[in-house]
Amino acid sequence: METLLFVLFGGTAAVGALAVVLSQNVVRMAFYLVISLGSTAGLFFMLGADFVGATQLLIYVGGTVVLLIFGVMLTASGPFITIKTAPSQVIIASVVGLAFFGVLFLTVLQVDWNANSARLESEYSASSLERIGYNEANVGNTARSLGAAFLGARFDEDLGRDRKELSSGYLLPFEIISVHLLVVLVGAAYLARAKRRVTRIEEE
Amino acid sequence: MNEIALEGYLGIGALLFVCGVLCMATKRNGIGVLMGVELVLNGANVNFVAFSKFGTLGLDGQIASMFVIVLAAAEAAVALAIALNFYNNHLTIDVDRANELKG
Amino acid sequence: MAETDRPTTNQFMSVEQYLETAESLKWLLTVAWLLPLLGFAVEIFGGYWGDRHNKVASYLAVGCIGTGFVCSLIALFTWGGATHWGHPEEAVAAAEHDHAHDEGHAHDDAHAHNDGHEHDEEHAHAEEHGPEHDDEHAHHVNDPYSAAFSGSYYMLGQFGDLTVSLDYYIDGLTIVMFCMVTLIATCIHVFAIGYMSDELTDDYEDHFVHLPGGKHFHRPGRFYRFFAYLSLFSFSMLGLVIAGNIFMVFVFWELVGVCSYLLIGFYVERKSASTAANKAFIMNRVGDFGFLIGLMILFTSFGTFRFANPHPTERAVEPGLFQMLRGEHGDLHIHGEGREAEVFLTTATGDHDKSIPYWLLVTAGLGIFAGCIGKSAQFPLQTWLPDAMEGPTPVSALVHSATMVAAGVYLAGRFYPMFTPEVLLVIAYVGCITLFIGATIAIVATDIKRVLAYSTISQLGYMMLALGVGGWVAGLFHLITHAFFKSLMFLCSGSVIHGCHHEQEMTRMGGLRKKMPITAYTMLVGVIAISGLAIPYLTFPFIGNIAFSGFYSKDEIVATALTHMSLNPVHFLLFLVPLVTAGITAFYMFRLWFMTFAGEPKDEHVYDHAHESPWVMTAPLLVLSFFAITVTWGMQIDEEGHLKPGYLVNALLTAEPAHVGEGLTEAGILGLSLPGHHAVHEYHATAGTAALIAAFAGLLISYLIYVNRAIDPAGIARQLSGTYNFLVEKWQFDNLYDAMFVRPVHIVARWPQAFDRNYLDGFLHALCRCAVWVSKWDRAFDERVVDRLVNLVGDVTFAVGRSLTVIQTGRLRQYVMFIAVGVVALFALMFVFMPTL
Amino acid sequence: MTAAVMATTLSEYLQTADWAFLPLDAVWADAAAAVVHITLLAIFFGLPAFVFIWAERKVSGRIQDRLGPTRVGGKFGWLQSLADGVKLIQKEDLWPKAADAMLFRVAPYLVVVASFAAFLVLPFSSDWVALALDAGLFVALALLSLEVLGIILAGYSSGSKWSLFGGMREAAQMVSYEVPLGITAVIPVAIAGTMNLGEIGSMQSGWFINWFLLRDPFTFLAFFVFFTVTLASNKRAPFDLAEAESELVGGFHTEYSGMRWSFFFLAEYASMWFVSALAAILFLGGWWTGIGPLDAWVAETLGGFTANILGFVVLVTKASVLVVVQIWIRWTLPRLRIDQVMMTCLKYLVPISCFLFLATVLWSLFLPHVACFGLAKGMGERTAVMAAAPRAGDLSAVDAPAVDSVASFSPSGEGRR
Repeated sequence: METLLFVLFGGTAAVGALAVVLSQNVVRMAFYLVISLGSTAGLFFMLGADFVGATQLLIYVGGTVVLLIFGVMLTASGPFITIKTAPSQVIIASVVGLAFFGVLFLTVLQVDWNANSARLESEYSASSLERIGYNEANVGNTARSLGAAFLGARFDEDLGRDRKELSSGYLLPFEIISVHLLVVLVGAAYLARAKRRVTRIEEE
Repeated sequence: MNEIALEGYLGIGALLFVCGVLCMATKRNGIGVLMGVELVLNGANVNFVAFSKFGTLGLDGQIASMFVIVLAAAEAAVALAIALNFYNNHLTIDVDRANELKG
Repeated sequence: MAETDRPTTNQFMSVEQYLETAESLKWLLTVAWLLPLLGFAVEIFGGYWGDRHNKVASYLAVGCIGTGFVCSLIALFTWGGATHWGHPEEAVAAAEHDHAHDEGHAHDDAHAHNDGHEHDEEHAHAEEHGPEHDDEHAHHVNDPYSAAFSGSYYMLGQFGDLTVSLDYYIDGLTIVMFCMVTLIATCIHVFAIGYMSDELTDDYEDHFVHLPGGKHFHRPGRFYRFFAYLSLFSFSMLGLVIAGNIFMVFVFWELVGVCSYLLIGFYVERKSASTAANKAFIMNRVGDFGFLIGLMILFTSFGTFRFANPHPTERAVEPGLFQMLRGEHGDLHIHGEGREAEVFLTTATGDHDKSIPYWLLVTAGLGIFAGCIGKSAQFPLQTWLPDAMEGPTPVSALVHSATMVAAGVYLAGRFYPMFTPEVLLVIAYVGCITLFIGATIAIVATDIKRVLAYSTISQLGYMMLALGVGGWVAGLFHLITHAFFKSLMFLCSGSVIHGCHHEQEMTRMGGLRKKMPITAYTMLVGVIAISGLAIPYLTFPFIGNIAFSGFYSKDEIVATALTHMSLNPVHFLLFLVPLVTAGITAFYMFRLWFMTFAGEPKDEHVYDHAHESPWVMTAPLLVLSFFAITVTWGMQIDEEGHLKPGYLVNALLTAEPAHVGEGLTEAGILGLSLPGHHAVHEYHATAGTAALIAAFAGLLISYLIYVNRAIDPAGIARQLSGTYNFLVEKWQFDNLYDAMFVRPVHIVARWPQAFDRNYLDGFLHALCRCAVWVSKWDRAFDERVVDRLVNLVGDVTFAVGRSLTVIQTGRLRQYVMFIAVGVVALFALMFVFMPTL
Repeated sequence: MTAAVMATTLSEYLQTADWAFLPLDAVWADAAAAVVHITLLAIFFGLPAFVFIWAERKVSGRIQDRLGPTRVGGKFGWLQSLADGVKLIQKEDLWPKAADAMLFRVAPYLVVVASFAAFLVLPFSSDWVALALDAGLFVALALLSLEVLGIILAGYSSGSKWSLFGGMREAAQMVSYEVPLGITAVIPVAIAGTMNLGEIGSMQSGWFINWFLLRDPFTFLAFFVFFTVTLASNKRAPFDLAEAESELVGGFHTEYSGMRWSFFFLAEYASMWFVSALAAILFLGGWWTGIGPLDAWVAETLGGFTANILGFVVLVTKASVLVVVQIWIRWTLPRLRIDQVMMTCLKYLVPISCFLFLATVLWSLFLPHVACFGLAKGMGERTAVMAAAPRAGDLSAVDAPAVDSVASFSPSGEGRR
């Protein structure tokens, strides 16, 4: 069952991504991107990260891609303008891309991940598998733990042990990001504002 | 039934990543380049979340991916604003035309 | 006695009360000390770009120092309330009255305590106050926390054993000095508002600076600057007084020197003023050299700079200099004889594990005293003081009464426990010589301020003499009284100079008392006070004798000197010279007054333009004259000729070092005997009478010469022309120093100059030519080889960069591709070269 | 493993029960459970559309003083939608030459899928929910926001400027209105301390005074803001600029016809019902009748299943009333201009919702025991009812310690176990 789902989501994501690369039409690219990202969200759900998946859907698919399509609409001179890439570049890119993917995939296959994680756990003596909150994360209800972590309390690490003090979470990055978003908001509004021509009053 | 191990997710992540890079490298449309960036970030995200489950990252992986998503949205907004500005100045969105800085 | 109803609930000070008093005293005096600094900062930084017609700076300065005086006064009363005004016997009486049953106990306990633990460190902190040595002061010394409060403000740093910190040491002397300094400084500040008012201009014409073309020098007024300096001066002096360690004393000592330099050279454009400032500064450095030597010796041997234990209520943590050197009775622990003699020191452990050779102690004392010589213008460094008259008159008043010269005497008094009898003898002789030199020169001086300056030298000699012959209280007592009447007289002379439009020659004055009556009669008060005239043996209730302050202090000094002579007949000069000089003092002081204020005007021009000074100048005169009369309030000489100490003396007595009161017999290598209180009392009547007679004689002669004109002064000068010229030339000191130091240095300097000119310069010129020649070659090398190489490198770089621009297409996608290729290449390399991964 | 994606309870039952051909293998059990759930959801998804398309015509008819459909299916024409559907299926599937054929065909499916997927997390009663996610509300909003993609693609791919304008308007409007929608939806979340829709609903049991609507004046206002915003996000009048007939012919669906066109309407009415149900759950007490003893009595005497049915009926009623109100508004208010739409959102709704959010939080901080209109909280003795009401353990089968810890953080943490 899980394999089935993985093949479904993973395959869709991969095919979507490839389609994004191969497609020449920007709007179709956006559509394939939606497919790919949505499938990735499905992968996230499978990985027990339901909140991340939902965020992916809401922000990425619902927000960012809409924004991109919006941008396409605002910048395209005609409805189906495609800017073609030179064939030589396509060939070079495909060769390099294949090599790149091969390298990455080789790496993925070559590394003994279990041994690595075992080594890490023995080094840091914090077995992630024994963490209470962590195992619960598989169930898929990570919203509370994530929210608490953003607010500076790590239930997944702190509970179930005899620790008296909470380990620090991500409150500061969270706040920084919020300020960052505000800055982005203002900056984007400034950059994209309509340029008004100054009319000279004295000439009238 | 075979459990899908870490390698599968990492493979998907790698594929997304490479596709993103290729997208960035081949698309002449500025917005296509942006989409490539999104794909790259997404590939990284898949790795984060996969490690959060199979590796030692725990919740940290999910938190990192959350930050990535949020910052990607911010980046997209700014990049789009830049693209609009570029379009206002050049009446095209072809990134090859943005070569004023060539040596 | 003015005060009759003293609170009867006073007891011996408890530890809590002591701490409370210490805290309040500390803060009061600290405020009084730091306020002038604040004033200085504001004036110096806020003044110059302000309005030069504005008097704000002066008001600020007066406000600061006036508030300081109020604080000091409160401190005085706080201290007086806690220590019963140095009348411990009355406090004891009060305590006995209240605790009639405990009386025996308290007394016995106190005794037993002292006797039983004589060497216990518990009592180390009380040592300099001394145990009972005199019946009259038997009681207050029983109290371990009687009158001295010491502690530390802030530690500046610690370098190995050396601790440099800001300490304070507050006893009766400190507080009395504070009150005196702040009061006099306040008066002088107020006076200066009037005196310096012609500086309130943008265009001040200095009539004493002659430019070529017969013009005078013009400059903006410096009202602000003057008051800023005055504030700094006050701050430095107060810091010196409150200082709790000898290092801090040294720092403020130098600061006082700097301030005096700035103020004496206030009219910096006048050559005489700048020279005088330099002279004062440099001569002080000579003394300070000795001071530094003494400081080093003390630190090397004692390991501390502090006067006393900074935590007096705790068990002797780290004893100060005095506590280490002197035992509980103020005795030295001397072992050995002659050159091998050593003085053992009491350390924190209570053991005598440190020691200092006796001769080294003498050297240290002499070194410290060398500093005092410089600062207090003692023989042989006295010549700077008359020249210091170049400063504005308020400065002279301040320098001569409360601050600069007082610092030397104060230090000698403060450091008294460290002085061995040998040093004291040196002090006495130096003082003796100084007082005679000063007085004799004053006879022939005609500049009104110089007369006063020489009189200051002379009076300082008196103080040093008093300290030297064992009259600790007498010396410091005279310091206080002298400060009042000398500042009064200086301000009066300032008033005269101001009224006569900067005429300072007495020969051109005369009859001014009609024109400026307040100045004249306040001056008369000062003259009488310094001369020591009085009508003793005529006692009135509340007032005491009809006598001004100077009488009592001079009486004390002469009496002590007489006692000293009786104990050490060899040193008879130490009595005779001051006695004779007392007469001379009266003579030249009255000469001054008669020449200035009495008789007929000698210069019509000056007389016509003379006018009384404004109130802002005369009011301080009145205040000071009041204090010149009454500062000794409460003293009187009873029918037997015994002197009953007043409040001031009692206050000073509480701070008196332990070993002074009972005197010494056959002490030191020279076998010198110093008079104790008891001994001095025996000679009061005799000495007083002798001094009085001498003073009246001086007055009479002066009257005969300058009023009655029975004797022609010019005739005397002609007859004794050699002596007269000798005196006019100030005993040839300046010429002597010129011949001894300045000229030889000039001569010696000429040789190196010639060497310099003839040999060194030639060599250097040759060297330069050589260098120029070499550098020409170097330049050629540089241009042909180095530059070309550098250019080559640059060109190559440029060419490579130019060729590389092909790669930089500005195309985003290409860059991405480069990155991707680069990553792949890196991975490939990794796979190839790191196969074990 | 698949718990996050699949409903577990039914599948477990199928694996453990012992009758007929049961127990099943895990795979088949999962598949069977999925099929059952999907079928149920599809019914819940399609039925409202059918009913409300009919209702729309009837209501509009009444408002315009007409009768509306009267013939098909008897007296009220209640089978009109079915007839329409049959007609539309029969129509030829065609697309314009200028259109991007692939996107043109895919867009309606995207809309329907997004709308349908949102039903996954909607609890129909206290125990009836396909996915009891902790982030339920969040997922629901996320899935709803996908709908707009399909519409934009549809507008763009039609190759018609009317469609393009419609799509662009939709994009601008949706992106803007998601902000106040999110903020007003967060208000009940902040009160409840959870995003789990089941838990949010459970907290409003007992008397109607426990509904979040009546909690304090600000939630009262927040409900209306939420309702307004959902109107806009469903592009319902007066915010239906994307399909403004008077300007854009048919907006984004100008070029569509037949089954594909009907998919848009299916999705629209389904999401209308969905957001109404969401509003009911967030503010109007969800599946509780508002009469505490009645719920308790039903649960005690008739059992949990009956109680669930009652809850389902109550929720459907509440949501339907809201949908009717939406229809009512559509035929009452005139359409706004696009700039007015944007201004309404950015200048009014966003600040208002921010203010309401702040005020609600502050109310929770400073007046935690004062309900709206001066009524004391706990009047409905919610805790007693909740103790009595059987609540399936799996509803919040989450990490117990974490929940307890978080409970102390939430403003009204007493509502949970």
